[in-house]
Amino acid sequence: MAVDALFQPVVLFFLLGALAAFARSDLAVPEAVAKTIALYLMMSIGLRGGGEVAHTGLTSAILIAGACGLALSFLLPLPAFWALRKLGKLDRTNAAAVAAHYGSVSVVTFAAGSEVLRAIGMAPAGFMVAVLALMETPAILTGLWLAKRGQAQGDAIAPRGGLLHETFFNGSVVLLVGSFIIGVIAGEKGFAPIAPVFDTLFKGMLCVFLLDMGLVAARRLMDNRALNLRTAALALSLPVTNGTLGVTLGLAAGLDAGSAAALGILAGSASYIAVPAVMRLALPEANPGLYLGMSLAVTFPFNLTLGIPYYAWVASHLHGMI
Amino acid sequence: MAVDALFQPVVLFFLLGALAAFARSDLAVPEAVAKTIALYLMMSIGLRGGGEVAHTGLTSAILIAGACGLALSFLLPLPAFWALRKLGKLDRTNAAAVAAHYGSVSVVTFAAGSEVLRAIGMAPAGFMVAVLALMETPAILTGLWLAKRGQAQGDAIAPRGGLLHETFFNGSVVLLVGSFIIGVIAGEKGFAPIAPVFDTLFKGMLCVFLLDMGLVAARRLMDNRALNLRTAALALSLPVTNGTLGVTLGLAAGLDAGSAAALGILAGSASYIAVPAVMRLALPEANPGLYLGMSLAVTFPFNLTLGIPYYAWVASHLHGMI
Amino acid sequence: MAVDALFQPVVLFFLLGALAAFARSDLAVPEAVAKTIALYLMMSIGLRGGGEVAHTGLTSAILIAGACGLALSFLLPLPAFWALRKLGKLDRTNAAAVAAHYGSVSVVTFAAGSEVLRAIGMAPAGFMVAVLALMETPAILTGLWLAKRGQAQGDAIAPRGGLLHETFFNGSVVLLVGSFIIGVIAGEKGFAPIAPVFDTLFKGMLCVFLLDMGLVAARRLMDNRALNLRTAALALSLPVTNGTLGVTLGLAAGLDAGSAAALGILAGSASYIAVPAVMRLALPEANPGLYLGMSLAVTFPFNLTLGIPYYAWVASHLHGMI
Amino acid sequence: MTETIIRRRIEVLADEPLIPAIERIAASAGIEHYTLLPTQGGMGHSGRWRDDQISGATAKVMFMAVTTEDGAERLTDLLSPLLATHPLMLLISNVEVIRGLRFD
Amino acid sequence: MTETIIRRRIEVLADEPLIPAIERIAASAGIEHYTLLPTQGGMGHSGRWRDDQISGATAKVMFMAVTTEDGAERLTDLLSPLLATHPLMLLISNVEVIRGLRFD
Amino acid sequence: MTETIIRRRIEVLADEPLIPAIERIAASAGIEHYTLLPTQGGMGHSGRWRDDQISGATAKVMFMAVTTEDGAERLTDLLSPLLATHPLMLLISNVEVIRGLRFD
Ligand SMILES: Nc1ncnc2c1ncn2[C@@H]1O[C@H](COP(=O)(O)O)[C@@H](O)[C@H]1O
Ligand SMILES: Nc1ncnc2c1ncn2[C@@H]1O[C@H](COP(=O)(O)O)[C@@H](O)[C@H]1O
Ligand SMILES: Nc1ncnc2c1ncn2[C@@H]1O[C@H](COP(=O)(O)O)[C@@H](O)[C@H]1O
Ligand code: NA
Ligand code: NA
Ligand code: NA
Repeated sequence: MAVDALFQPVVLFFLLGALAAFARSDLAVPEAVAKTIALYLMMSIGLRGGGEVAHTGLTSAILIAGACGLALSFLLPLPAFWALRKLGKLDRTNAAAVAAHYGSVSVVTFAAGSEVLRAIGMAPAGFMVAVLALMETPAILTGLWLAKRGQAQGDAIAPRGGLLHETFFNGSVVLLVGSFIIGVIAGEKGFAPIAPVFDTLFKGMLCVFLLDMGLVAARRLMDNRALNLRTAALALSLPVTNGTLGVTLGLAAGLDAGSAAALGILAGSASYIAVPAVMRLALPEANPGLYLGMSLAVTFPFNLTLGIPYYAWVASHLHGMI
Repeated sequence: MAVDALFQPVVLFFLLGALAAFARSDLAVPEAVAKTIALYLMMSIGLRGGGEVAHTGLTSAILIAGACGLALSFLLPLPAFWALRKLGKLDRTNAAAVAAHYGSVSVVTFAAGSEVLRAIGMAPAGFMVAVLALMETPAILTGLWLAKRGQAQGDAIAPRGGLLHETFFNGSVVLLVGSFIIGVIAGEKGFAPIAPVFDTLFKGMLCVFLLDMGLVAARRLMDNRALNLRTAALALSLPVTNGTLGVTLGLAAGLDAGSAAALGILAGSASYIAVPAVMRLALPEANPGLYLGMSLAVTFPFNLTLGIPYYAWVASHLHGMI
Repeated sequence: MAVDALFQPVVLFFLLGALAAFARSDLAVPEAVAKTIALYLMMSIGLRGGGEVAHTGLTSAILIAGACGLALSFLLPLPAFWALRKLGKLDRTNAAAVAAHYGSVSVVTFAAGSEVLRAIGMAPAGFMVAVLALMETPAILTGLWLAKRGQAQGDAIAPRGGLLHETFFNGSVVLLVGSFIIGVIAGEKGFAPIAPVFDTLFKGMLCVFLLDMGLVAARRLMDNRALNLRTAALALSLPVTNGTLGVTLGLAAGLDAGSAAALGILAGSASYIAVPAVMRLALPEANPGLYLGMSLAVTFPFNLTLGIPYYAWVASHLHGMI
Repeated sequence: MTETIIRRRIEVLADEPLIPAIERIAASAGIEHYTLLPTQGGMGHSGRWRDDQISGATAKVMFMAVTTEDGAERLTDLLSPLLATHPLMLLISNVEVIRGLRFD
Repeated sequence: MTETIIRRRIEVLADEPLIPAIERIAASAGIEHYTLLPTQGGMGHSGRWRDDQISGATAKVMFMAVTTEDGAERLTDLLSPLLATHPLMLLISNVEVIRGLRFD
Repeated sequence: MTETIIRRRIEVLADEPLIPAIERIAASAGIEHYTLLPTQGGMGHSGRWRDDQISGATAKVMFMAVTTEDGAERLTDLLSPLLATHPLMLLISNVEVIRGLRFD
């Protein structure tokens, strides 16, 4: 199963990109296109999730999953912060910034994970997209609270509308939530004519995107001056512990094995789009080389290759036991 | 019907983009991609229209519709110019520039309108694409004539090939006309292998484009210093009067209700791609904030949400009466 | 047959682009998108070729075709170099740089050629993609050897990893070979979910790309100061002789008519992506206006319109005779 | 011969998300007009960066304004405390503009 | 030590559709060589603009040429009447180039 | 009033594939920090070029570094022999930076 997951074209294109970057090839996906594919993936995930929720209606399972997701996103930064301070030897600001990334989620990890789960017959429920959207922002709030405790406020360069505004109206949050709502409104009938773009093309587009992710992650790893053994080890152990916690909580709350695995993937994944954008504004002293190095260059590749199969394995084995 | 039209995903994505911009979200579609989708839409519209004309051949209805379109594009700038001078209090140059925009057409409004008409069983004839192409340029000629009457000629910065050259070889005109001709030459058999791109993906691509249009239109509205109450009111009343005139003329000339509605959409729409590009060269003293503010930030959203259903409603009610 | 090939939408869009550029229209495809489509075409060609090889397995025909391709790529620069020196009156460096382009191959010419061959019932074998990949680099080695014979080495600006590294890890080489391998690994089952992107959309994407190629080639021709009658004539005669040689060799080696025609297309085509990128580094004194002018602005349009049908004609007539 | 006068060109390289704040600070220094220029990559104390739009967070933009000696000084005074803590680069140079056009 | 000489750097910010005309005017001032640089947005008397390619009409490009004192004066003289009526910004500054390379 | 000091701004316009080599040469001149700026097209002795990414070979990038007088001289000395044979343009000018920040 894990091996099958590794030989999916999406994963292979990620590895191709990473190998090309390590070999110092000049291969590059133009950034404007890579960004557009990221937007496309969010639109597609949102629309399809919304469509499924329109189909099933608001069930208690949705509310439970949503509550689990919110709790995870709010609370996961706390133990992460502790570990980053004590084991990672990071200062308060950097530890808080990194902790926020690990409490939040990665949309592309979720997308790739859902495809894998579907392929092995553990398709997660459609409403997990809503959980994904719910989990993007709470961790940012916890992270900012951790960073600012007992610190003088008032930065000349702080965003005018306040950080909360930046957090909730971050482009990727708006697009994911908006597409989800459009998916709910449009329903199956409204989605049908746009399905050729937002459904049929999804996996192929993911291949192009992951080729670029491989290039970007590997180049970032090579350029990086911020990672050391301690932080790299944390970038591997945080997803494992968070993911295991997510799966366990999901199963304990009564979710099906596929949805619990998806919750584990969300908990184990680390943001590299929404959270860095806010952190650059909110905590400019924090080192982007560190938080993007950890989330994008270490945790993302780990989750894509080993993490996802592991969370699925945990979910399928714990299911029935809990 | 009008309500149904408003809940199409294409319209909802436009609204999402506009809301994101008003909320000062950092959501943005990279411009290189937005421009490519605009090119794609023109290729697709041209090819499909050409294919339909290849199918039906050159009928008298085509000639009549073409004559109506030409007449509208040449003449609509005249009353518009008068209104912009008298009611809008604009100087000659700005009034002429804006009038040219309203005599010309918006390709995306036509595209969205055609989808709506098709959805409500009033599909316009395929040759309306040829009418669209015919209507792009004559208004520019009228506008330039209005601006230059009695003025000294010879601008050091004027394009070498002359303004007529810029008008007829504007990129969007060339691409639309060229794709139409390719569609005619290729016929159904030639179109089949490229239909997955130029037909199947059309509505989904329109969603991405309209998301960007929402962002661009709303940001332009917020940045705008050129619009005032008078000009904004004209940006709402010009499409209504021009559109009603277009529908009426179409029905009077014997077009079917769908094609007459499409002629109304064309007459009521205002250019924001081809005409501004020419005006920037031909009338550099005219204020782009004004003409793009009116056509892109006011008239386009109006047409997309209320105008199109209104023109369809007029066409279906007047049909049979005339 | 040749006429049919000329009226394919892909060719028509190329002509449209060229006409627009010659008419000094401002039509332009954003470069970021054009580059991405080039990457897409390589991914798609690689994946599909790899998939077919996974299906048929490693046959003796593959080994023979590969050997022919390698031989052609290594050796074709030699007579080309002689002709460019004697007939083209080029200095050693420029002659060597141009010769390398003509020994190597054009991925898009191959793609367009394969579509034409398929359309006329002469579909080449899937493994010809592997031959394409094999033929990209050897000509560069021959070209560099021709240029550097008896010259002082050691350029301050030379790439650190050495020129061989740049040659083999050139982005387009890596992507084509990598996608081919992914295609082999994924097989039919793995390819199915991404086929909507990498198979169904192929011809339509090729249309958009060729529109841009028409613009780029024609603008390059107009801006060019490096081409003269001699070099332009060579840019027409080199593909014809190389292509005829390729077809003949392919048939003599026992390939089917379609694959021999494809070998002719490869031999007759000239690189304008991989080789220029290496030459810019390896032979900075060579004139890019010359080698890109010849390969992109003369040979590519020739092959697309007349060359491909000619190679197909030769293959179908010689087949059985040899 | 067209007469020219000397003005100051201020350039500020900053992370894209900080640009609205820079615009605001410039306005508070009386500098209303500016031009934004794209960048592609670079290397500084904090390492190598590339215009990597996936996480747009590390893309940088060059803010450029032509202003008077006084305007430049006001903006420099407002920005210089930030230069120590924030990832900004500030450059000032002389530039000639045509006398009679407004650059203040 | 490589010897350098002083030349003039002229920069003209203009709407993209006007660039061919600027190139033509520069050529008529004897300036054949130039570089075009992209821009991303800005703010001027006519308000805020962004590189909005949908209607490419308002995108701007920076035309930059290094030339002699005389060349710069000729181009300034040709452009300055246009600056009042057209949306252009013209900047001139000194720049050193390596003696012996052609910059005239 | 914030105190400024004068440094040298070196700009090198080079073909994109040559940029890693330029970075290396700059480092060997002791210049570690730089910024890369995109370009869009231009005209020189070798004719007109456009940012044509299909064959990325002819796209150009502007390498820009702010450094000391000495650093600038070292880099100029290293690059000037290449200027004759390679398609490079090198410009040097003065720029003021804030005293106390590192630009060496
Ligand atoms: N001396 C310099 N010359 C040119 N660009 C610089 C210089 N120092 C810093 N930069 C730019 O400013 C960015 C941030 O610098 P730093 O804060 O030192 O990492 C770098 O990545 C470069 O793009
Ligand atoms: N003082 C200035 N500094 C920098 N850029 C300017 C300045 N004034 C004008 N610009 C640029 O030139 C454009 C046109 O200026 P304007 O004609 O004043 O609207 C503006 O949008 C800016 O991008
Ligand atoms: N005098 C100049 N002013 C501005 N840019 C120049 C100048 N000379 C050369 N360039 C740029 O440098 C490139 C290469 O120059 P060349 O080697 O002369 O072809 C040109 O295409 C221009 O983009
Ligand atoms: Na997480
Ligand atoms: Na109209
Ligand atoms: Na060849």
